[in-house]
Amino acid sequence: MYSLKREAVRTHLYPARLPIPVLAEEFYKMVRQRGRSSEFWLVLRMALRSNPLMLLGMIRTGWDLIRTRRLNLRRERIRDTASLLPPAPTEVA
Amino acid sequence: MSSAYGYFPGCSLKGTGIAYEESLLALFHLLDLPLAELDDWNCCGATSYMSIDERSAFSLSARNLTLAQKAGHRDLMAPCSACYLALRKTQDYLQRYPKLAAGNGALAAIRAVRVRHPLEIIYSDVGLDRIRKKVARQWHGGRVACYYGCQMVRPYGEVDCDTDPTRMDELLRAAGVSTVEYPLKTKCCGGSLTGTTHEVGVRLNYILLKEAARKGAEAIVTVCPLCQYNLDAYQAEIRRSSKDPVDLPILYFTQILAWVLGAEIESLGLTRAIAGRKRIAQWFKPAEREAYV
Amino acid sequence: MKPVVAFYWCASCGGCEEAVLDLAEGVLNVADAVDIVFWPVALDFKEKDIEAMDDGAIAVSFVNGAVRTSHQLQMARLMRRKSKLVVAFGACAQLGGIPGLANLATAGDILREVYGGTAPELQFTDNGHTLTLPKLFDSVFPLDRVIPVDYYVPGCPPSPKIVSDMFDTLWNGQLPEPGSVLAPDHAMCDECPRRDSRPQELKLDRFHRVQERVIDPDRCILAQGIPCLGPATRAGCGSRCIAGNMPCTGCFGPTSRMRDYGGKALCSLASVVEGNEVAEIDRIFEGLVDPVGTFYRYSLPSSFLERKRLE
Amino acid sequence: MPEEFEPRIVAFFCNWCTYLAADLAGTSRIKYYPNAEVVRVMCSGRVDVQFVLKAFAKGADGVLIGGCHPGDCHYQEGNYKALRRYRLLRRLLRQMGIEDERLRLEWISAAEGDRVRAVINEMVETLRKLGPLVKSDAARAHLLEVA
Amino acid sequence: MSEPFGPVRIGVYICHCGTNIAATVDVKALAEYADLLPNVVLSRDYKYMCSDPGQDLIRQDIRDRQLNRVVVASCSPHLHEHTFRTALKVGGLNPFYFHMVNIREQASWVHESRAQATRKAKDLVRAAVQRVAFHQPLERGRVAIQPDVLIVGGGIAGIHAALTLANAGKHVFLVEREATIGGHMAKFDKTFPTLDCAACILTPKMSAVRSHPNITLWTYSEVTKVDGYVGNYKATVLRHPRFIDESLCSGCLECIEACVYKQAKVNDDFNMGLSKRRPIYIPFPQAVPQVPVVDPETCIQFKSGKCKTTCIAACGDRHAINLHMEAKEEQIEVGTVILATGFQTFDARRAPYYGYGKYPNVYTALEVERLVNASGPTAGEVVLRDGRRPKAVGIVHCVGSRDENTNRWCSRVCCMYSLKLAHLVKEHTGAEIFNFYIDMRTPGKGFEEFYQKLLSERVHFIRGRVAEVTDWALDSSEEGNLVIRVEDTLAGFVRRIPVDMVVLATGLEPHADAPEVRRLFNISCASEGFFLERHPKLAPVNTFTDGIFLAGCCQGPKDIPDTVAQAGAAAAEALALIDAGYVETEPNTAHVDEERCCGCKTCISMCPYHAVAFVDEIHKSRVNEVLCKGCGTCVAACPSGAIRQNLFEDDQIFAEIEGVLSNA
Repeated sequence: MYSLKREAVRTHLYPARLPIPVLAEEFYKMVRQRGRSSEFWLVLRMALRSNPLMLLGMIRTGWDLIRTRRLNLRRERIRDTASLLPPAPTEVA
Repeated sequence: MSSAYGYFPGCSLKGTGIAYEESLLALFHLLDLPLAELDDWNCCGATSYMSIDERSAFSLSARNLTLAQKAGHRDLMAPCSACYLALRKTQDYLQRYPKLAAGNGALAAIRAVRVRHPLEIIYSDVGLDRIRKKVARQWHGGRVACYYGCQMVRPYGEVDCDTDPTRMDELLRAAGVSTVEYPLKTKCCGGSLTGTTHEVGVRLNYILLKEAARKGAEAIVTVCPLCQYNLDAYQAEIRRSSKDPVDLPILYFTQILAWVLGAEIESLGLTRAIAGRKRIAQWFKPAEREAYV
Repeated sequence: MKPVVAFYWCASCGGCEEAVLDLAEGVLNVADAVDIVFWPVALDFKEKDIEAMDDGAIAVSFVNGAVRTSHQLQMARLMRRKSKLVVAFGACAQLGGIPGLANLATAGDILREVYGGTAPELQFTDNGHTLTLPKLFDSVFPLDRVIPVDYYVPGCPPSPKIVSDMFDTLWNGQLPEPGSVLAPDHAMCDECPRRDSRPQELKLDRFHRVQERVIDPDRCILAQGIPCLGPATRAGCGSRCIAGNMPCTGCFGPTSRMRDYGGKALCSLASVVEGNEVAEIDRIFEGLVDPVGTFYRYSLPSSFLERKRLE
Repeated sequence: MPEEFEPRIVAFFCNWCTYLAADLAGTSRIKYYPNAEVVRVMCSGRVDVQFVLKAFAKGADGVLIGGCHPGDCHYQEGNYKALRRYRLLRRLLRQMGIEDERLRLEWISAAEGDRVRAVINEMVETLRKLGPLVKSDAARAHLLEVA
Repeated sequence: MSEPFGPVRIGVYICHCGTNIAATVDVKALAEYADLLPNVVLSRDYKYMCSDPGQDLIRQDIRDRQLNRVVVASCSPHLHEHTFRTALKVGGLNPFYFHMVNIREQASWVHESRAQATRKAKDLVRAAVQRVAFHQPLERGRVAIQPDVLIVGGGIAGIHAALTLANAGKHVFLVEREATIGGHMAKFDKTFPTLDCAACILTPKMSAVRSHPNITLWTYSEVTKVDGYVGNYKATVLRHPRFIDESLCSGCLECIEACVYKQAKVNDDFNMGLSKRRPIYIPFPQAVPQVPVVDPETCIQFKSGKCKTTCIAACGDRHAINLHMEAKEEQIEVGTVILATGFQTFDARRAPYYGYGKYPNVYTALEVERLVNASGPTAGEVVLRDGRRPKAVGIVHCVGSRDENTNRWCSRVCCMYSLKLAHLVKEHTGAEIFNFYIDMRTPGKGFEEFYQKLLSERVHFIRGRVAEVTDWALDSSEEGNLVIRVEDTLAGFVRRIPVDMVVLATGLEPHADAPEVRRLFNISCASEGFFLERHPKLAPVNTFTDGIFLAGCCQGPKDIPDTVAQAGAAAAEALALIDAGYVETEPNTAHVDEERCCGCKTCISMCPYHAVAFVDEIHKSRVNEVLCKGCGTCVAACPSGAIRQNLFEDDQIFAEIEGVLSNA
């Protein structure tokens, strides 16, 4: 199943600005660079890249989260980001 | 070898799911189960990462497993269903296809560490009897629907039966909480769909909420930050679109258990709920007016 | 004229030489009957005297002891050349015998054990004289492993009866089939004075070593939990050990229907123990401290495996 | 040891369980290593310790004995006799410098065709690691040096 | 070696088995190789050695080339050893101058590399050639066959086999665990595809069993012990007390009416718990024997001892009721045994996603069989537990069949009985019927036609494995209904079908205690747990234990026609043995070389059959060749090698070992 999805993402086999692959890509970047995902920034980036208007729809939820102190604005990262990179294919036995 | 359970919070428990972490820590403290958060843990990669680059997705989780093994943990606990599955799946795949593990020396760690979910830890390592004995507060709240979601039970069925899980019900009943038969207990909450293809995601949650209400549940109890968030965050929107007066508290099983076992109410993050706040306020009464059993 | 005979000993303890003398006055009849041309232990003949003889000049050579050194090998071949008949005399010549247990080690191990680091030099020259030591083989061999053998006389040592019977057969009787063992071909249990005391349904739940208990002199020794190889060992010894209240350790070797004495004996003994669980079975066999020493005490070099595996 | 070493295994299979399991493996076309060659006996209780020693002496790198599961022996108890002999023989072989892995006793029922594959393949792989029973030609030659 | 007929002359025959062997083993090379082996005078390869021409080859060569030993390299000796031995015999050679090499099951079918398979085949043939040189001529012994037959299980299989044998004049002991014979079939209403009523065809056979002079019927009984061997089995039958004397009871059933329980309180197993019975009861009206049973678990007299025992009063001077009756054991001697122990249905609780036990209106097929049955709990009314009449019924196929998580095999009968139930339920209720199937399997006479008939009756067929049965209603239309969620693989989308009754077509599986029964009779089970037949095609009712035969579902799922056919076959096999009067035994027995025996008695404790005895007069052991089953354990145990086993002589086995390894 993932192979299909990956293939689809790789070959952009989906309607322009479809948020799902965008989310995946943004998530991938973020985690690859920082080792952790930060929900707020992730959603923000996704929305900006796919369809900024969707942010309007999110205002209410966003407010609820702030109200209940569940929105973490910090951009999390781990110390040892170097160790995130997978072994180079050459190392594969 | 450390006696403490390795604790892998996952990103959500530091954000929208913070109440889960709070109540989880409180509960484990009450049951004197030592926890040690994994130092410098990284994101599990969830499903999205998998859909870009499988190999590095595995190496992400492999890193966490390796950390756990270096820290000398026999068990690595992941409260978030997505994290649990990502870690467990990595373990499974790397054992089945050792080539994947090449280079990051993960195989040893893979074998050494057991990936576990708190629900199963409390069910197996603590057990129903000890829960019954430790009950400190009588539950005056309403009947609840136990919602297990999909990732925790499938495909591995190690936390609980993959088709008909019952352990959360058993634990809550042991704690004096009455639960309803909930046919949708292992259906999907939509995951990230609420953020991407919003309508689909919200519809799924509407179905879950409505059926719970129809079965006479006055709250839904969850085991996963994302399930909790999805069910919790969009009820107002659902009320508007469906004209259905849904307003169900969406709790973590750790919140109810910890309360029944006598935890400080403040420590349970109950005020972080979006929906059903009134009910929550009624059910979880402050300490002085408590009837001890 | 009297038949010419020779006695020679390879790797042996000398007990077999004694066995001949054990004939008591019988030995005199032997001495009268034959003309002994070579008997290092008793008479002063030299190797060169034999070499000087024509091939086949000796009617019978009685060789006891196993073959362990290059010199013994050379002598065995010499005796073969000079003799019409060669008799492997005693357990060592027939099966390898007690010295054969050295096959659990190598020559190197043994020299290290005995001389510490400094193995003796094989050649040593001192003002013109050169002394040569024979080479010590890594393994001990039964006689028939190095030369063809006509007859075997079992026992450690052969019993007087067996020996006198041997002389009768060789001089008076007509010769049996070459390669045969000059002893009865059934197991010694048959002759055992205690045979009737063996229970029909024998089941052993532990083993003892002889020094561990007082053996009831009237009961089957195996039934008392002490490994007795009587059931597997060729008869003819006159059950002297049993008479001495000691178990049979198998010096008379296999019957004609066994191919690996120790293997067969083990197979049989293991069949009569109790226990269907691995743990219990192992517990019982702990009593058999030294399986090789128990089942191959006299026959390791003539077993299928011949010796401990060489690295 | 050389890469191309292929162990030789002599397998004594009882007629009623393990031999039938091998037949089942055949009819199910289950593929396994061709290193084991089967000698059929009626019961694992017929396997004389001499047979095993003979096989090792003649160049087998491993010996496999297959019988019915405990309690299932077609002759009621033969497999227990086999088990007792096996346990003692193992200790003797150790003294003779032969590793435990080279002699295996396995219970394989007529229904366990796949177990035949599993056991034989596993044993072959173990023996490949262990190498040949007679380590070097030197060792082989030694016994012949005098003969 | 010394030889009665001069030197050893071996003929080697390599079978191609069509391509089964030839495809993977180089048969030509193998034959050429064999030709060069010592004592081999000729070596041939042939397409099918087991065929007549193949066997003729052997016969001619024995005559023309004076062969005195034969080796055939083909399939498993379990398949054709007998065939080839017979060929030798016809060819005028003692049949035991033969050895068979298995290069199919042990080479061509299990190895991929042609080179390796051929190499192995060579080793095996070489071993056989060396072995056969040591073979000796042997005579088969004969064992008389006791003509009585024991049949275990009184379902349709046991009943049919019993009647067949009894009509042939043989005496049959029919042992049934339940209180009545009839088995599962007695619970059915109609049978597919002909829809004739099960009772009408079964009950006459049942009463025939009861009244037949040659049949001893023991219901409520179990076989607890079996000794002996083909022709001479000794069995112990435990007869549980039914507390009513069968010889005195007239079957008036007044005792049941008289029971102090005014209305029945106990779950009626025969009706799958859909109705109640009294502590004293008869399983169903046509039960055989027509004798009630008292269930001590629930009878007041047994529990408190304070019952008015109105039943005894009702029985009056017949005195058939004896509440002090005790279990008793019967010892019987029979020559052959037919196992017809049947099956159990899959426990639907093991598939929780189908809601059995959770939703009252989810039924198993067997329960519905009782519902539609005129003599069932509802007198044939198909009503739900709440008394409603179903308007829409879903039948879920393959519950506990063709499923990795439960049972992997196809239970063979479910498709057809589902069709039958669909038809009957529609007939009784006029409800909409939905069949949910993976594949429709209707291989049988008139089966496909029956399927077509159902299609024309507008029964719905939805192709797809049902995901779950739930009471989760998506909208008001589904309220109060059960919803069947399924992917319609023909329409290509997921459907939700609201119904008010669900029928689970539960599969067939071996009895939970099949392993014990198997041990009792010393036979094997196949991997799924059904009893293992000697050969799936050539000996489907035989087992590997001579004189023990299989009939019906204990050997594997099958429908009534197949069961009856197999029961007949089993009866015929038994008859063949009985009428022959004797069997020839394998001569692979052990014997003591008394010259050599030293009387150490080691062998005595080796033999579980007491075939080896110690003769005090001569102080030697002796083997009773009739009792000896030929395992050879005593041979291996004899310390001085005085015991030998025919066909498995030390010489032969050592030769084989050396042969296998002699190129090592």
